[in-house]
Amino acid sequence: MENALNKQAVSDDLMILNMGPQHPSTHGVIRFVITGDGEVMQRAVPHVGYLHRGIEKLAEGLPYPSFVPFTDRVDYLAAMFANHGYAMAVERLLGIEVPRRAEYLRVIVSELNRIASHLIGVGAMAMDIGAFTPFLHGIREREKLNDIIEELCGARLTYNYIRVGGVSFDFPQGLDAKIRAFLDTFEPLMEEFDRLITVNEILVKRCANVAVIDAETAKSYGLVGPNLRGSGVDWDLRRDLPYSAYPDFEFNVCLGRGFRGTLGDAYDRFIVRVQEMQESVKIIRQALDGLPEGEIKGKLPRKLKPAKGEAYGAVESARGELGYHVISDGTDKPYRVKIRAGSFNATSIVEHASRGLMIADLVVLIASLDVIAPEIDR
Amino acid sequence: MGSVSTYFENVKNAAVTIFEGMAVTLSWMFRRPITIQYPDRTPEPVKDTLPDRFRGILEVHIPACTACSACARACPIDVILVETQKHPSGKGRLLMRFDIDISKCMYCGLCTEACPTGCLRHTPVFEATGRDIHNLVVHFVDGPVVPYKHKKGRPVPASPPPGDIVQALLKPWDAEYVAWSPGEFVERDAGGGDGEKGAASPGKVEGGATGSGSG
Amino acid sequence: MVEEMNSPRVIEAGLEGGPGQGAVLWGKASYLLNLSRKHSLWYLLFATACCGIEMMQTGGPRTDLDRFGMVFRASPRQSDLMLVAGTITYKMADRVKLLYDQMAEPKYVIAMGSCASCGGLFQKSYSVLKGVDLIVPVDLYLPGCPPRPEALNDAMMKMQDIILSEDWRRKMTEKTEPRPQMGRGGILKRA
Amino acid sequence: MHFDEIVARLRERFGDLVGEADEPDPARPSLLPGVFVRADSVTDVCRFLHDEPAMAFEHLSCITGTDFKDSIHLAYVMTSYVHRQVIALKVKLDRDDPSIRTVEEIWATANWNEREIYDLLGVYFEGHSDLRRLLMPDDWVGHPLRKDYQEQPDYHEIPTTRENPLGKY
Repeated sequence: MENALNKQAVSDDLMILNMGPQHPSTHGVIRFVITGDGEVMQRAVPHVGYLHRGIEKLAEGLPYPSFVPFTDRVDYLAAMFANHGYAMAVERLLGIEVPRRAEYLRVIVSELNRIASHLIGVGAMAMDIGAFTPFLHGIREREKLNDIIEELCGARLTYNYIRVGGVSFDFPQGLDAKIRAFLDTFEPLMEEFDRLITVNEILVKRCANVAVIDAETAKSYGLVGPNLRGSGVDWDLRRDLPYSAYPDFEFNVCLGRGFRGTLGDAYDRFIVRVQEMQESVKIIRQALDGLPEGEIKGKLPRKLKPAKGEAYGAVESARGELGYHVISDGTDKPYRVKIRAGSFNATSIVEHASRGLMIADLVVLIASLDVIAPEIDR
Repeated sequence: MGSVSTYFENVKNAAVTIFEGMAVTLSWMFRRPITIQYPDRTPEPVKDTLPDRFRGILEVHIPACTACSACARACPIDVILVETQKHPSGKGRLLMRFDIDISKCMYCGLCTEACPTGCLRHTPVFEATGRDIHNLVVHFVDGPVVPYKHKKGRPVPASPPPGDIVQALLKPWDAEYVAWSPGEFVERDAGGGDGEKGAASPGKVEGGATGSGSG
Repeated sequence: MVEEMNSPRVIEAGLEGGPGQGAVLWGKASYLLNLSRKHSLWYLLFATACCGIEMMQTGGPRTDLDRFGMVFRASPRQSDLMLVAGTITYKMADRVKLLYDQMAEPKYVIAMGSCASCGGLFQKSYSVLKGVDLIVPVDLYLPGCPPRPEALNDAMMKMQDIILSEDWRRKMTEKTEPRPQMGRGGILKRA
Repeated sequence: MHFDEIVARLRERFGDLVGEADEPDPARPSLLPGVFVRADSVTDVCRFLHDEPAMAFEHLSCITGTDFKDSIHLAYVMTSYVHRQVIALKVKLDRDDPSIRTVEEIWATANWNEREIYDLLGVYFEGHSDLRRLLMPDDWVGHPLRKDYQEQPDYHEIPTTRENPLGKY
C-alpha cells in the first residue's frame, strides 16, 4: 500500500505529508500520511498502533475481577463506560442480577462521565479549529465533575468504580446535593457555551459541509454513537438494546440536524454531542429522583468461575458502542477478551472521508469523530 | 440580489456571533476564578481538601498487619512484596519485609479491599516525585517484626492519621539511592504481637523505619 | 534573595578557575540566568495516554501552570522540558527519542505516571516500553496513575529547583545518557 | 427474528455448510448466541445475513479472533439495527495455515478488523485489499495473541524486560 502510494506520488507529482504521531490535533498518538495535490488531499491514511498496549492479552492472565482497573485505561476520557461494558459482559457470563440501586448508580456516573467526555470532545474540536477559550471552559467544568467522581470513588480518571456484580461504593453523605447543584449551574453554562461557540459563525462555516459521511457509509464502516447519529441513523444502545436501568428513564436520542437537515458533516457530529450533554442532565435528574434503596453489590461467589460460554456486553459510551466479547473456558481467568471500541471504526473511516478535503479540514474531521488513541489501539 | 443579501447576512452573523462570544468571555472577568494557588497560598493544604476515599499513595500500619499477604495476592501487577519467615523460636512467623513500589502502583484500590484489618490504606499523599526511581520503593518494615494476631472482639490497634506513616518514610526528592538492607531482629517480650503490645509497638517500629528513610 | 545569591551552592557553581572575585561574579550571573530559565519553563505538549488528560487539566484553569511561566509548546524545538505523559510503546519509542533529540539543550525530562516511569500496570505487556528511562535520560519520576494535577505541579516546581541549582553550561556538556543502573537504550547506542 | 429461526433459515439456505449452533442456556439468558459455518462459505452467509430484510445485520460490531490451541476461531459479532439483535457467526480455521475469504465488500469496517486479526493472530484473508500489520510495527516478530507467543528479548536493541526493584535488597 505504501509502495503504491509512493509510486503514485512520483508519477502524479503529489505531495506526501506526514502528520503525527506527535501532533496536538491528532488527539493522541495517531499518524496520518497525507497524499495531497497541494492543499487538497487525495487521501489521508491513518497509521495506528502507537498506543497498542496489549490489554486484550493481559486480560488472559488475570482473574475476572482484577481486570476491571485495566479497562479504565481503554477509554480514559470516559472510563466508567469501559468498566460498565466489561462488568456487564462478565455478569452475563455468570448469569447474575445486579441490584437496582447499583444499576441506578451506574447510570448516574455513566452520564456524568458522558458529560465530562463530551466537554473535552467539543472543547478540543473548537481548539483544533482555532478557538482556545471553549476548551478551557470545558476543562473547567470537567474539574467539577472530576471532584464529584473523586468524592464518590477516589480517583479522577481511572475510577475502577463499576465492578462485576455492582459498584464499589455507595454515595457518600451529601453527594446527591452536590450533583444537583452542579447540574443547576451546568445548564446555564451550556447556554452560555452555545452562545460562545455553538452558534458562532466561524465554527459553523468551518464545520458545515465538511467531511460529509452519509448514513450508508456510516453503517458500512461501523460508526457508532454520536458519529453514527450525526449521519442520521437513529440508533442508540441505551434505547434500542436497553441495558442497566435505562428503560426507566425518558430521554431523546439526538440526531444530527444542522441548519439544513441531516447531512452527516462535522457540524452535525458536533451538535449531537452538545445536545447529548443536555440529555444526560435530564437522565441524571431522573435517576437521582428515583434512586432506590438497597444493596449496591450483588451476591457473588468468592472466586468467579463462569461456566463455558461467550458473552457480549455493549454499552453506549461517549464514543458509541463499547463492547466486550468475553469468552470463558470455565476457569477463573477469561480465555479471551475482545474489546470493540468506537474510535477504532471512526479512525478507519478517515481514509474514505478525507478524499477531496483540504488539509486544514482533516483536523476538523478527526476532531469531529472524537477519536482517542487507546480505544483504537487498546 | 439574493447573493448580495446573503453576503451581508453573513457579515452580520459573523459580527454578531463574535461579539456574543467575546461578551461571554469578558463576563468571566467579573466572576470568581477557580484557580487554586497551589502549593502554599491555598486556604488549607490541598492534601486536607481531598475526599476521604481519595486513592493516593499506599501505606501500611505495621502494628496492625497480620502478614497474611492478601494484598499481595489481590494486586494484579505485583506491586506489594510481603516476605515472612519462621520465628527463630520455631513458634509463629516473622514479617521480614513489606515493600510497596509506588512508582509501579496503579492506585486501583483492590489491595485495600482485600486487607482484613484495614491496616493497608490509601492516603491523601500524592507528592512523591523523586530523582531516582529506586527511592520510590517504600520499605515499611525496617527489621523483622512479629505480625499482629487478630482475635475476634478485640479492637485493631489505632493508627495515626492517614498519610503520616508514608510521609515519614518517603525519601527526600533529591536523595541519592542507598541500598536498603533489613535490620536485625530484636527479640521482644514473649507474646509480642498481642493487642496491647501491638498498640504499644508503633513508636518503636516507626522510629526505626523513619531512621532508614532519612538514611 | 541576596542571601540566597550568596549561598555557598551558588558560588560553588561558578568556581571554575579557582576562588576569586570573578568566580563570585560569575556565580551571581549564573544564578540570574538560572532564575530566568526557571521561570520560563516551556514544556512539550506530548500526551500519549491517560496522563495527557491530567497534563491538560494541569495546564487548565484550576491548577494554572501559567502562574509559573510554564506554557505548553507543540514543537520540540521550542520546549525545554519533555513531559512524558503516558504509556510509550515500542512503536512509539523511536519517536520519543527523536523528539528528545530535537529539543534544544539544556533539556529536561519528567516521566509522568507509572507507565512512563517503569511500564506500570502494562509491565507484563508485550508491546509496552518498560520505562522511558531506557531510551532517554529522566530527571524526575512522578508516581501516580495518573498523578493529580497538583502532583504534576509539585514535580514542575522540583524541576525548577533542579534548574536553579545547576550550572547550565555543565548541563549542556553533560553526557545525556540514561541512568546507568537501568540498562542502556539501544537507540542511543546506534546514534 | 429469534435466533433459532435465523439458524433454521441459514440451514434451509446453505444446508451442510452450517454447523452447530449454541443452545440457549436457561440460567444465562443473555449469552451471545453463535452459529458455526464452514470457512469457505463465510462471504455467502454474511452477504445473506446482511442483505436479507428479515435479518438485516447491517452493523458488524467486531470480529473476534481466538486461538484455541488446536484451531483458530473467528467470531463475527453483528448487530441488526432493524430487529435489534446481536448474534455471532463463527468459523473454525486450521491453526497452522489459517486462511479465509475477506468480508470487506459487505462491511467496509471488516478491512481494519481483518488487518488487526492478521496482525495479532496471523490469519490470512484472501482478497483483502490492504493486508498489512495494523497495530504492531512492521518488523515485529510473531503474532502476540496466539497462546504460544514468545516475546523477543529486545526490540530495536531496547530490552523488553526491567528488573523488579522489589526483587532485591
